[in-house]
Amino acid sequence: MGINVLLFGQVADITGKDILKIPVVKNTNELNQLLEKTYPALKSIKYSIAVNKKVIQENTALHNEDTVAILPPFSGG
Amino acid sequence: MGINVLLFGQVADITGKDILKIPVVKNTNELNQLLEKTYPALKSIKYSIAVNKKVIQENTALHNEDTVAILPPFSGG
Amino acid sequence: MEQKKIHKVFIDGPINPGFIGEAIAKHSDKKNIGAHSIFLGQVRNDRIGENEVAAIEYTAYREMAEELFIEIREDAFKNFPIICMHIYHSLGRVNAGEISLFVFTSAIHRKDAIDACEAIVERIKKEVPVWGKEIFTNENSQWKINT
Amino acid sequence: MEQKKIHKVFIDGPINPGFIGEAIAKHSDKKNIGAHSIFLGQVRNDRIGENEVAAIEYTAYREMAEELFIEIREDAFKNFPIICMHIYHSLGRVNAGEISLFVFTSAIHRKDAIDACEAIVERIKKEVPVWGKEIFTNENSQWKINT
Repeated sequence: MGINVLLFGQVADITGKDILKIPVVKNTNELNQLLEKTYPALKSIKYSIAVNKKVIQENTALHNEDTVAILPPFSGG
Repeated sequence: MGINVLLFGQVADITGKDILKIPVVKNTNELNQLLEKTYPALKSIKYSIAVNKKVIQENTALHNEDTVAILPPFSGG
Repeated sequence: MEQKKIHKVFIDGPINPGFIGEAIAKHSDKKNIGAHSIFLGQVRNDRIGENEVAAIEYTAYREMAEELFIEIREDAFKNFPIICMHIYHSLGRVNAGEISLFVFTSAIHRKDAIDACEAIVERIKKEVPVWGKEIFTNENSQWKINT
Repeated sequence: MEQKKIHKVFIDGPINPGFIGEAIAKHSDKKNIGAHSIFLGQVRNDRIGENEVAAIEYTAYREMAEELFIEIREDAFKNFPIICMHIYHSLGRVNAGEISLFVFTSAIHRKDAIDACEAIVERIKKEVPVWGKEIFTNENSQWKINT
């Protein structure tokens, strides 16, 4: 039961982990608040959020077993 | 004494040679007339003219030892 | 059709120039191709203050990246009359002077190959979840920011 | 500077993919390069009526072409912030599926390499006195017309 939160790049550096298992929260806004409360340094960086591998543009409902990824700015290529 | 006329591609096919030595003519218009009189098939194709390796856009004076090239449409690459 | 033969995009470590030559050679039996366009990303030894970049270490959100590479591929075939296309991207350490991205498009006419290649490179840089960490000669590091 | 090292542009026969790989590899010691753009022209087996193109035989007005390649090179360095550039063009017979043109530009940033490469290819097609004669499988031939 819960949500898988994947952490990459700078975000993984801040949290010290690359995956978090958290209880179900209602939506991505709530997840943000929870993460930024636990890791205040996240407030100072830009990141986007993917739910089940799709980048979301606005607050999105979350369900049990969803995978959310916290994505700092990309720098591939 | 004279002008070297270099012939390429389709133009060389028409004339059957790739170089002509001709007496000095006044300018490129005169050269054109001379060539098209000798090789009427030239009238039916598009070509540009280079004098001493520079493509010319208008009638250009010619002098002894000039090299003129008759250039059918390019198809390199 | 070529469109269906999807190879692995991610490569461990740098992309070898010999591999690029071989990829080109493989297209000699596709005799309707008139033009190839290739983009290569090479790791720069940028200087940042006192530091010099010795390498970039790439990580990715692989599952999401792989879905995006398929989408980019499908869109490229939809948007451009290309005959084939290939993308290779490094993961792990790539030293300065080595190649980390290889995008390869082929078409009947040059404009289509060139336009498709450029569009694919832009989408990769903007949309694909890959991160480069610049490793300095003194072994310090910082996360790269694409411009 | 690289700008001064001018190599021979014309190559007898096709351009070998292995040669392209080697040309790429030679740039690994230019560590300020971040992007390479490559254009390759490949001979197509076009069908014209009953005939199929087996090869193109290239001829050139060499002295004029070589002056133009120098001018194209100088203009490219003037118009684009590139680090280096190379052009190779085949003369003589190149079979369908083989490569006859290789344009290679390198820059710090991708846009400069891509834009320079495209501009160079367009100038070569438009300005350089090279002619391709299409040799058909039945050994007939016709002069190619660039589109």
